[in-house]
Amino acid sequence: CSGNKVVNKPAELTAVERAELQFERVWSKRVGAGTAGKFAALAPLIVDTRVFAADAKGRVRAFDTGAGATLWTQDTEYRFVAGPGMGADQILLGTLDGEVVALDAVTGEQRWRAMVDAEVLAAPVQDRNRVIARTVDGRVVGLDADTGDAEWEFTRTAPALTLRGLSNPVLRGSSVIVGLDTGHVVSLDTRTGEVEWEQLIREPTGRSELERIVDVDAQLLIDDGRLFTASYGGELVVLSAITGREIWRRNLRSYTGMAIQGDQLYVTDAEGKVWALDVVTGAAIWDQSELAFRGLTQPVWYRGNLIVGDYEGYLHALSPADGRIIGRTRPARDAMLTAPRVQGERLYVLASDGTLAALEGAPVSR
Amino acid sequence: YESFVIEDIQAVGLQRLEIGTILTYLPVTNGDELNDRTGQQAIRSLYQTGLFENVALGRDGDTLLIYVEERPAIASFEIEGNKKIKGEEVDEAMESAGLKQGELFRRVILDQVQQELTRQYYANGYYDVKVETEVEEVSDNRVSILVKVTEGRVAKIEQINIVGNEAFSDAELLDTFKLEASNVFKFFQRSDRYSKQQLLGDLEALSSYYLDRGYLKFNVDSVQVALTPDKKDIYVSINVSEGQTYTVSSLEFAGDLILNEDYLRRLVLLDAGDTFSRKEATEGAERISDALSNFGYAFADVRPLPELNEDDRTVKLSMYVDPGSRVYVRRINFSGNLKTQDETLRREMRQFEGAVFSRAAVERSRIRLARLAFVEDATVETQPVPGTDDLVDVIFEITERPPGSVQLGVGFSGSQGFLLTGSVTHSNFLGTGNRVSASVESNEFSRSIAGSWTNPYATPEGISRTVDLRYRESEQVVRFSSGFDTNTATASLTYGFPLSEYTSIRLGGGLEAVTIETFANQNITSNEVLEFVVAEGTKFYNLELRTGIIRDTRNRTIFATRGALHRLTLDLTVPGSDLQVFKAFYNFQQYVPIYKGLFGEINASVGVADGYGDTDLIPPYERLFAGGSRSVRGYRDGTLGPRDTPRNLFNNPFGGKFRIYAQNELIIPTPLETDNKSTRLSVFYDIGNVFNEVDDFETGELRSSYGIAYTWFTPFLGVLDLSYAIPVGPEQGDELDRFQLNFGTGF
Amino acid sequence: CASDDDALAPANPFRDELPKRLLRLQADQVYRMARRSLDAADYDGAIGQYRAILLRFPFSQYATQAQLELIYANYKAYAPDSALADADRFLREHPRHPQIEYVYYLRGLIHYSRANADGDLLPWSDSHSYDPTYARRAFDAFGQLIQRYPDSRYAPDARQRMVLLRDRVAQHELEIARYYMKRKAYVAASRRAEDILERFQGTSVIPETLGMLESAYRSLELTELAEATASLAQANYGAPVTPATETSGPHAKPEQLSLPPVIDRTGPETVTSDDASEDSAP
Amino acid sequence: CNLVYKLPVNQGNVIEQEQVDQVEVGMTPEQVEFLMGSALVKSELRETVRWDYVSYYLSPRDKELRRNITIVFENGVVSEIIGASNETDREQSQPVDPPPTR
Repeated sequence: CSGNKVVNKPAELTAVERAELQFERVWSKRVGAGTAGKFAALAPLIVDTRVFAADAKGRVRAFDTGAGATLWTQDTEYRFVAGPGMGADQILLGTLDGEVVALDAVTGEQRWRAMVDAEVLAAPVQDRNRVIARTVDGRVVGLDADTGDAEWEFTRTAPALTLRGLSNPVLRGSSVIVGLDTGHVVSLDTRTGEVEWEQLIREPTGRSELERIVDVDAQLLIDDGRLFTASYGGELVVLSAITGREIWRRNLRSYTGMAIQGDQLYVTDAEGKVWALDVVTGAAIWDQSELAFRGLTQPVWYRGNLIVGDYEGYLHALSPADGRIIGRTRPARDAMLTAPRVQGERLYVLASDGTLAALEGAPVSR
Repeated sequence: YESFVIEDIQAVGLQRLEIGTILTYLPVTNGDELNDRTGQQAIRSLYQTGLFENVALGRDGDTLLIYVEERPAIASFEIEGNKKIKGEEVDEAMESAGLKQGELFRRVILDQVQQELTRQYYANGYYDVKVETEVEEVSDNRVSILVKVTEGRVAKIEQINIVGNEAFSDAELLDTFKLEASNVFKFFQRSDRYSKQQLLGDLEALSSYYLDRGYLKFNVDSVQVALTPDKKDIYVSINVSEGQTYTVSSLEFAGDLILNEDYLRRLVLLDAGDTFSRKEATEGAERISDALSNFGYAFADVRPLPELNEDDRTVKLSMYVDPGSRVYVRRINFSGNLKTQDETLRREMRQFEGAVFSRAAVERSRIRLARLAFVEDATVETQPVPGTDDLVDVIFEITERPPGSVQLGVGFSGSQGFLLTGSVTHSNFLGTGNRVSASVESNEFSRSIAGSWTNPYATPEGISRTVDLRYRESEQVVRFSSGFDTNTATASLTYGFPLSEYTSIRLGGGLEAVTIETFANQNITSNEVLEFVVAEGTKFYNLELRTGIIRDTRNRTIFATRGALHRLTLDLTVPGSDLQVFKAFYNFQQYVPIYKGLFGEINASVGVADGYGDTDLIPPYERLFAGGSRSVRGYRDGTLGPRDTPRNLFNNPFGGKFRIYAQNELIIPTPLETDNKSTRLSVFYDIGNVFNEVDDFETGELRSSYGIAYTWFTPFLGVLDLSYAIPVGPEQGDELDRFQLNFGTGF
Repeated sequence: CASDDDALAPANPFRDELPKRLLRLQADQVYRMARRSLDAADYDGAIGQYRAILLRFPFSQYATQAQLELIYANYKAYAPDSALADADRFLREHPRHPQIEYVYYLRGLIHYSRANADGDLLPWSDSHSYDPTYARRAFDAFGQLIQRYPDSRYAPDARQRMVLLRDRVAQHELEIARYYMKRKAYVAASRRAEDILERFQGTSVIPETLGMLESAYRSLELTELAEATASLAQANYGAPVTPATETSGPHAKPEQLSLPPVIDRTGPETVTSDDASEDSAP
Repeated sequence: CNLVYKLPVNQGNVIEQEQVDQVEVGMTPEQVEFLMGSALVKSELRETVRWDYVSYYLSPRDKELRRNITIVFENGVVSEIIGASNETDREQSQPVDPPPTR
């Protein structure tokens, strides 16, 4: 192993021995040009029986969950890069030109557009009449949900070198919790933007700017009063969602996210290893490294199994007991930048080439 | 240990060094008392030498024992795996970390090396690099060090996104950037490599782009650089707020102006009503301080002070002038002149010692030095004299060009075929700046001996004197076989009188004795020659008057890049000579800067040679010829223009009385030597021809060609001209010569 | 291929150490070979061999002698830059070496040869009118020798050369002053002349400088200063001074010292250039 | 008429009458230097400390124009000013050709 060109080679896929889950594509549609080759945080949004998705060239489409019938298609000038996020009968999108755009959920018509002066790289969220969006320069802005007027702004200057991508703001009651690029997590009141609490997840250490990256880019997870967070600097920390007090922490580097089921927490780490941890203590139960460096997404719980997407458009099913790969399908040819979305028996994925697919997984009949 | 008086000092454990070395650095010697304090001092001073791994003191009776362990020397070190970053960059980094053969090895070197290499790779966008070091012990207290590098992939800039710009589009602004998003069409693109310094530079360029267009309130609010998790792509996003444009409400001058205000006002291109531009403001200030430094105020400080009025968005621009004290020149020094005498350089000075400093005079002096044939480049530096605030030394640093060109043996020129030549030209004889050249030639057609000596400073003011002696016998031909022999002997004395910095006039006289021999009977002499000989005879003694006026503003005599040369000369034989002939030439050379490093050179000439008074035919050897590398390339030397008769026998070029040609060259900056001081590559378009009489001129008859030419100022052979030309629509009968080579030719 | 961390590999007890004596013998042979090529003026060959000694036998006492003679070899091979670098390194590493005076003297010689190196090429030209910086560097190098080792055996020759160098620089200054007189730039000429009187006392140019200074002040109608200069000249040099044509002062070329001295302090056996006492059986 | 271009020779300090009038006996060397700049002719040859402000101009037609002002110092202050009064000094800084074209 002399100085080979690529330091971390993506693992080769091996055949699945005893598949227990097989997938069936229900319908598949195209949403414009997808991410146009650039990094983006575009993901499908499922609200009741409608699925919304957008591409990087300004096209937004809505489909019926049943057979994927197109409800409406809207072509705009915006360079969408995040969302859509769910609002009250409107969907919210972030653009590369520092704008937040609200479209009517039923007709797709634009309701309003707000200028927030920096790239909106996370899906905006809405709590009653407040839309909360965050920007790459470390700001969180509260907008009036009907007009888009700025109501409040929270600022923490971002470090010089960060990891591309932001974790989405997460609503809890009348607070919104945001994982910042400074390695902190903050809980703000949605109406006023006041800081309820702020907790340090990971202190930047190391000599070079690269070693000092501590972004909390992994999607935050709230489950029965506990807030699960992870920093790219190398810490996975569980806090109380109410007070922000730390419950337990262990070192594990992740920029994608986690899933929880029963007393097990499942997380994809930065090197593409999937871990199962004990929810109470954080101790590792098993880890699955056959998919190392394949750009894995956050794991999602689907009908008793774990599902992760990868950089070649595959979906892998893992057994929650020991992490064994028990199923695989390839709904698209191109990378999945965001995790699949689950609604009931259905799985929805949006790949970066614009493929939006609805799948159903069923146990393999013995 | 209790203290004692040192009787003797012994060293234990020395390998490479001697006891003498220790004694030099040891603060104590025989007879001193060794106690805790002096003991500590001794150990510390020995450590400070950096020569020893560890030092201990011991005692044997009254002898001080010094136990030393010399630091192992580094026997060898190599680096493997560093493909992308090699060469001096790495060696310098290693050396600065103390990793050099023969140096002493210290453990701290290992992480310095690791840190230094990692930093260099990060600086070049290799965010995925891994550097490991290994030390292996070799015989004789020496170690060899191995540094292993795994480079990984380089991170490329995927996207630079400017947010908040309305006045100018992203594309227009990104054009001013050196960094660029990676573009699949650009293969060896390096501008997509992220580097922090370069980004800072680009942000500077961005803000001056706005400030230069009046957006005084422009501000870069924040910049984010983000790396994708797979460390492959970099996204740069720049958030700006433009603000509004400002217009100039008034331009005033404050401080001690020295020069009158309207002269200064003309130097600043901003006035009431214009949109403010920072570039114009700073350049205006520079022009004022330059002007001041022409009157002795070398350290004038001129600053543009814009006062913003936010409500009506106007700027009151005041130029604050602080002239500082009037400065005098203490000494003028030259360095780098190994072969040139001091006076040869000092006489070119337009600035005197013990006199008021003038920037224009110093700059003019620098250009005059650079124009000397034996000087390749001249730079100047003005250093304040310490301890005074109004005295400066002016230091000229020159790089000498090989002055001489000795050329023996074989020469090659299109017209005369192979010629055995021996010529010596030395443009800086004995460092005195005199140009001396002597040449002997002999080939099929002619034998000649010539010598010339030019003293540019016959008088201190710069009147030049040139003495030129020439004897030439040429058989058969001036060109090919027009069938006559000539023997010419000339001696001339010409003076050059400077009229101003750029203009001088040429005045001189020359004696000429020519005999022509024709061979009418064996009909190998053409009719034209016979006609002349019948009319004018075969022996001529002429006294020639040489006049001319030259205006030369070029910044160098060889490979100039700026300025122009106009040279109008008239040589005529004085009435009473056997032949009344005059030759008038207008040569014009102009350098035209086109774009950044690219510039053009136009070399044109119009010449007339004719008889006057009772001579109406001019001698064949005085006729003018064209074609070849000096006039229209692509045509054989001297073959353009009328042919002699009878056609069937001769049909050789016979020259004409009127010649006109122009060589237009586009100089291409050669990547290997950007200041093209000794080489020059150009593409050219030549056009011209020779006509028997002035009124025979017809544009249709002009011949032209285009091609590529390379000139190289060789260390010993003088100027080498190489050209490949493609004639445009050559007429029937034209003799072509696409590839032409000339060297050893003087200039 | 994970390499262990950077702990030093343990010394290998079983690797056979070259017996010290055999090592020294090899060193001795290489040294004698180098010395032979040095004596035969094959300086490049000698340089190669000295470098070999330094590399392969860094701890033998030949290494120090090789370092010394390497300086001389580079000097004779017209490689002044590497000669100077080696000399400075030698001074730093062996400040108390018995031949240290020789190294200081050699440094002076190296600069001296460069000061009129071109002079030799064009013998008929007086070389002092070229770049004087090398002359100044040679002057300082010899100065260091005399200041540290006033009674060294090289001191007399060094002093003599310093006088000549100082005279050469003075002549260069005078030449500039003469030029300014020719151009009627009397203030420039007077300042240069005053500077020569101040810095180059005792050189051969003083008489002419005084004469020039006097005429410069007269042309500036500073008669009082002119008188003062004349009386000074009168006092020192008798008759009013006419510009000296032939510059007096030592012009003889000081004799060149040929070879570096032989080792006289070595290990047990002494090595002189001619016979090498045979070592006992290898 | 002598057409040949000869560089005018200008030497020494620029003396402005306005400054000269301000120099008084008793001033310290620094004060004089502030007013007149440093004197270019400061001879070491004599015991008395004396500064000569010399302004010399030789036109291309060999017409000489000069003015000398001598300031003598005794125990640290100006004791005598010679040649301060007479005709004013022409602003004789070198007639400079226009700044060289870029």
